[in-house]
Amino acid sequence: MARITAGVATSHVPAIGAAMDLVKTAEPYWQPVFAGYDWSRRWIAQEKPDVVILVYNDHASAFDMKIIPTFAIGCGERYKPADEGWGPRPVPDVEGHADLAWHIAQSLILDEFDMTIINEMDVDHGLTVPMSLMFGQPEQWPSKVIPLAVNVVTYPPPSGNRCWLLGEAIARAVESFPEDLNVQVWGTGGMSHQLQGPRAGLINKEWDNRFLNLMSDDDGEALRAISHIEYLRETGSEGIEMVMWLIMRGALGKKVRPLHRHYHVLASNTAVGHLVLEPVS
Amino acid sequence: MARITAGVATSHVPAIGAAMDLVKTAEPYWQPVFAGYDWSRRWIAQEKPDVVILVYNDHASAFDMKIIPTFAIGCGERYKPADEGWGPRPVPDVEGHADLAWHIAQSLILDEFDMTIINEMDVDHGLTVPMSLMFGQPEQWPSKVIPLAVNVVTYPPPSGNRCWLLGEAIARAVESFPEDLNVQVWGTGGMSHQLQGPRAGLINKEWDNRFLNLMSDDDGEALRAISHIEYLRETGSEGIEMVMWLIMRGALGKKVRPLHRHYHVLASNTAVGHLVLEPVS
Amino acid sequence: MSIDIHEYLAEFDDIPGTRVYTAKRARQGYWMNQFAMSLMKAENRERWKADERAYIDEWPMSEAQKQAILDRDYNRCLDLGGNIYFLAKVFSTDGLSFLQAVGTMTGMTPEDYQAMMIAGGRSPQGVRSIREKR
Amino acid sequence: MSIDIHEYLAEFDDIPGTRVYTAKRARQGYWMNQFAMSLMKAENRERWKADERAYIDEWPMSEAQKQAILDRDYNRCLDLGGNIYFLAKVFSTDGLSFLQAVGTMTGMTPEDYQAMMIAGGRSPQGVRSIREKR
Ligand SMILES: [Fe+3]
Ligand SMILES: [Fe+3]
Repeated sequence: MARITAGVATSHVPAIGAAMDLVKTAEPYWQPVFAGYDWSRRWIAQEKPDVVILVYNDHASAFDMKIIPTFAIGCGERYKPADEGWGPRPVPDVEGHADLAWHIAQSLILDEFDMTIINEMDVDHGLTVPMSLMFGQPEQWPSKVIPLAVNVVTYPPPSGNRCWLLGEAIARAVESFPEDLNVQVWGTGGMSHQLQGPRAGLINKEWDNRFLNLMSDDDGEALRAISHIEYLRETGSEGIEMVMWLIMRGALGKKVRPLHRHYHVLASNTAVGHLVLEPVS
Repeated sequence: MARITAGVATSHVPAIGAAMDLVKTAEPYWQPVFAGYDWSRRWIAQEKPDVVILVYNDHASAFDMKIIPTFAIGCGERYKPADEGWGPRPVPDVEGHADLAWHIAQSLILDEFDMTIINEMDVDHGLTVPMSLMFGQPEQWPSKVIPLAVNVVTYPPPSGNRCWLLGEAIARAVESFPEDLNVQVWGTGGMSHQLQGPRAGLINKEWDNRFLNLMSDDDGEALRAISHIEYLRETGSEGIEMVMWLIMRGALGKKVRPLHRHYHVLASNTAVGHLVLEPVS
Repeated sequence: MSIDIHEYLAEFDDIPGTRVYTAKRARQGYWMNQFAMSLMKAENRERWKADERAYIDEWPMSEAQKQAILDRDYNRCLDLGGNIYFLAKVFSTDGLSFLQAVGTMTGMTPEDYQAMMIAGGRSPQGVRSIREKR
Repeated sequence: MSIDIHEYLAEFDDIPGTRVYTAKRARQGYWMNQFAMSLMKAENRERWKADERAYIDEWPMSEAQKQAILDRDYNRCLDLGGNIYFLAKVFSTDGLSFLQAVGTMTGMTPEDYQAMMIAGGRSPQGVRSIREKR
């Protein structure tokens, strides 16, 4: 039986990927960003998850304005890094886990989630930067990945509550997969940042840290109730990405144990947040 | 305020479109198929709906295997008839109603339906054959259309219950649109038919008529509970399309008044069913 | 809701003479279906008609899948992961209607199939469930 | 749930210096965003760099939208329906980072914006709500 063994939350700032690709991680600006992932890299080297369900958003890479899926699950065999305007990132292709992905997709649809199934797409920094942060720069990614792309670009994105419920449904789906697999769920994006308009550059440490507290706590109710307008006002226009963390949190169940926490202002325009959580049954 | 004034259910058999396009409707084989729509054409000419929310399924025309949305709503300005292998049908382009469509799409997502928004696509016989049946062969379609494409090709399709709930949510969304619009909801596809394998040609009059009774009745519970396997066993592998009728039925509310009913075996491989229903508030 | 997906899928194998297009079939037939879909473009239909073998060889399909398509053996196509709405692009390109193409899968002659359909179609009696013989 | 969509959308206009990418903007900026997206292909980037005006004239955009892009006036682009993740393809093609491009929208000099960010970013104090002045 497949098991969800841990949840990871992390920012997915493109500049973090560029810093790694261009070997700048030891520079004073970048060093404290990456220092917070040292523990996590050691941890995940021991954990060796077979599959990561990687919740992220596409940043106008795989999906243009022709088609905007709210929840899209990648059921393909492999995904190439997208060319976001400066050529694809020099990282390995991402290997899918089509058996588990299709199982989850089918289960979610029966569970009344209106999933869009994707068989071919390129994956952008939203997916590859978390991989680089957690796994470093291997020749080949050590885990298979099920991409779960959430629309947080065109309004409205799904509610925080809906994201949480999707996480719960993913947990039920994983549990009913017969093969013995160590599965992690990652929620990516955030934390506070605004990439547009005169208010660009907004950072809200207090709010972000309250959110990290709530994520590490056993009471999800307060998280589920955060409205889109609150994310927008308090965390900048791109802080809305944090709804994706709730999919991961919902998948872990009621009680969690925080294993690791990292918060750093900032990378590029963004407050970097990172959590490793364990479900407590 | 926009109002849902009626619901229409109809089969969308491609051969019906071909019979109209090739001027065969008066032939003895086709005459009884079309006779059942005479009343409906007179009725709709008086009703003059501003917008039809047209629930149908794409038959591997707009969507290939790369992407399979469960619920896709067309928010574009216009749609061309698809080339399904014998050239596009000689019917007018379909004009969208982008204002209402985006309003519904936004409302549904806030209402926790995981919609896929579509801005460009071609529409196949699933959408154009019902238009032809209801409106005949005008130079221009007299109503605007919001295409709502449901996956019923790759398993699992959405449950009947989920379709019903979507219909209810569409009704709430239409009611909150400020412009005064006469809106109809059409559910298409079915009735019993199987287009594949040694069991092809299956027709189940008794089951179809029971379904027509339930659709015309005030108790939706029995409809919502019909499982996919029941559709498959009783109505053939393509009878599953009838889940789309439930979106229309859910949108009409608890009580309905049947205005017109037509059932004819058969057109091509398919039992033709057709209903016109009015909501009773 | 808590439908067991395994039970849900298992029931599909209990329907006589029917292949439900599940994930398993969708994955097996992926390129066969994508190939078929390509025939929605007039220029591809021309190339296909001019040299079927050359055109189909451009697609990463198994030899069995290619042969089933070239033979217009639609039951075999279904067995190898084809879906009827995708395959429809192949028989539409041949100028066949759904009625003509669908009949070829039943083991009946075209005349017998047409006659059965005009007489009201195939009864569900006895073809609902293999296990329950009803 | 019964969130009123009109109230939901109206609140977005109460955030200082921020354009939320709603349906209204998505519709207005449709082709500007699709144009920007086309720069994900290396061959399109080459054509764009060789003759920006000729390339942009291939797209059904308003003259104001074209000019805003040619001027790299990203606030104006946002006003005309652009979305920052689409527009990112334009500034990435120019070799600008998000940090550099984003700063141009704030009315600050690049040095001042960078300095503000290194000092911990812009405080939310006073820029949460126009109406409530908080
Ligand atoms: Fe992001
Ligand atoms: Fe159909």
